Amino acid sequence: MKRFALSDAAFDVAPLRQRLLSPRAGAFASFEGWVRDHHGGRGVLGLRYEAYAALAEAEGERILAEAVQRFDIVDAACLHRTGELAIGELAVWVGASAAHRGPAFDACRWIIDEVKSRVPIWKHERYAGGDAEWLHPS
Amino acid sequence: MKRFALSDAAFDVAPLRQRLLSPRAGAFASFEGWVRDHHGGRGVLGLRYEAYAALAEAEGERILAEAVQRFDIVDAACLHRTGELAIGELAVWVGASAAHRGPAFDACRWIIDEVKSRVPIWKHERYAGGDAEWLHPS
Amino acid sequence: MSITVLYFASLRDAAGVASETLPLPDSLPALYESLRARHGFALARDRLRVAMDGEFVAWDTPPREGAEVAFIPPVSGG
Amino acid sequence: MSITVLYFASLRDAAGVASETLPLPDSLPALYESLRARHGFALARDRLRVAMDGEFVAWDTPPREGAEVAFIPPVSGG
Repeated sequence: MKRFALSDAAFDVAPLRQRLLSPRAGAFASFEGWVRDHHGGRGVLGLRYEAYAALAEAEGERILAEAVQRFDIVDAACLHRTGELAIGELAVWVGASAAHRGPAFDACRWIIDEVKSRVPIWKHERYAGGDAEWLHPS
Repeated sequence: MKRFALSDAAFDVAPLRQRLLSPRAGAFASFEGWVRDHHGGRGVLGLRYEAYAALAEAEGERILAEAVQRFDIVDAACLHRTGELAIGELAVWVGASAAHRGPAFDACRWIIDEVKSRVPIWKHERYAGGDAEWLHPS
Repeated sequence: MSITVLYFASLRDAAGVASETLPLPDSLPALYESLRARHGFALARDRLRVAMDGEFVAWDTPPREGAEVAFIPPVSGG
Repeated sequence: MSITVLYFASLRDAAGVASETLPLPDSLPALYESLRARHGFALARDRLRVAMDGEFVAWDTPPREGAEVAFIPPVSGG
């Protein structure tokens, strides 16, 4: 079963969470990234995510497999949007289930950090001033 | 608006999450405690949560208000079950929204830690061997 | 001149009742010790917190006439 | 003897195309430097990673005939 996926349309978090339910798990931590109306002091009108899909999916799977090795968790999953997103829309979802809350939190946070630094997805932001740009953080 | 509540019946997490959505928030961290089928090496059949409701609600509100002061978050909420719960049922839910993921994670974890140590709710576990006990951790 | 004592969790099981009305005691520690002796509570007083009228209070708070007193064993929510 | 180069994000905007087919280059760094000069890419090579056929590879990996090469600018998902 794949743990990482891209979605070019809005998605519901309930079935993602449902897949991680387990009688062995007493703890579930999740993270959601939502499109914010500001960035670096500028008003943001909307954004677009572009992915190198084949590599993003492979690298995302690697991150999730590493998380399952690295932390004492039952399972974990991540889904990332691509395409045009409006303010308030869900951009990324991460969930991790574990017997105890420490590893669930730690894995969830590690996964989103790794996804943000390693998975080939790029954000194109449109600003209130009419300009737009690709974000390539250094 | 109250941020902490007790519920004597199963509840859905979607409306709780919905209340924390905000255009200012780019990050949302949540935690769920589920009833696990084991504890300290013993098989668990089910459990009951009992609360001193008036004090639990007051102390829960205090924790959530402290979290909003202590962390750079937009808002946070917590709901805790009481009564009989089966394996896999949701016992507690915590959510925190923030501009950035660091404070969202930190607040969410701090809230569940404080709730577990300060709010007058007690767990009565029934074990596979037929015995049962109140948990009063030292 | 009386108070009401609420029992929760293992204290309620040991007491066999959820609450009882008692004469106004001299102090909260004296009240707990007398109840512990009568009901056989396993928990020593230093493991408990105490609340009066729905608020945590210090153990040296004077008991108030008509108050609702609750002894709070170590909690296990979450 | 050719390869296909994929462009993403600011590189695609600068190149004006999503991909192009080019003669097999001597090396991946030489390929990027020639494309950077031709398309005016703002990003220096040390800020990029490189992938071949859907896998990240080291910059000194020899370009393979028929391969799909992608230069990966700093990512900004999440």
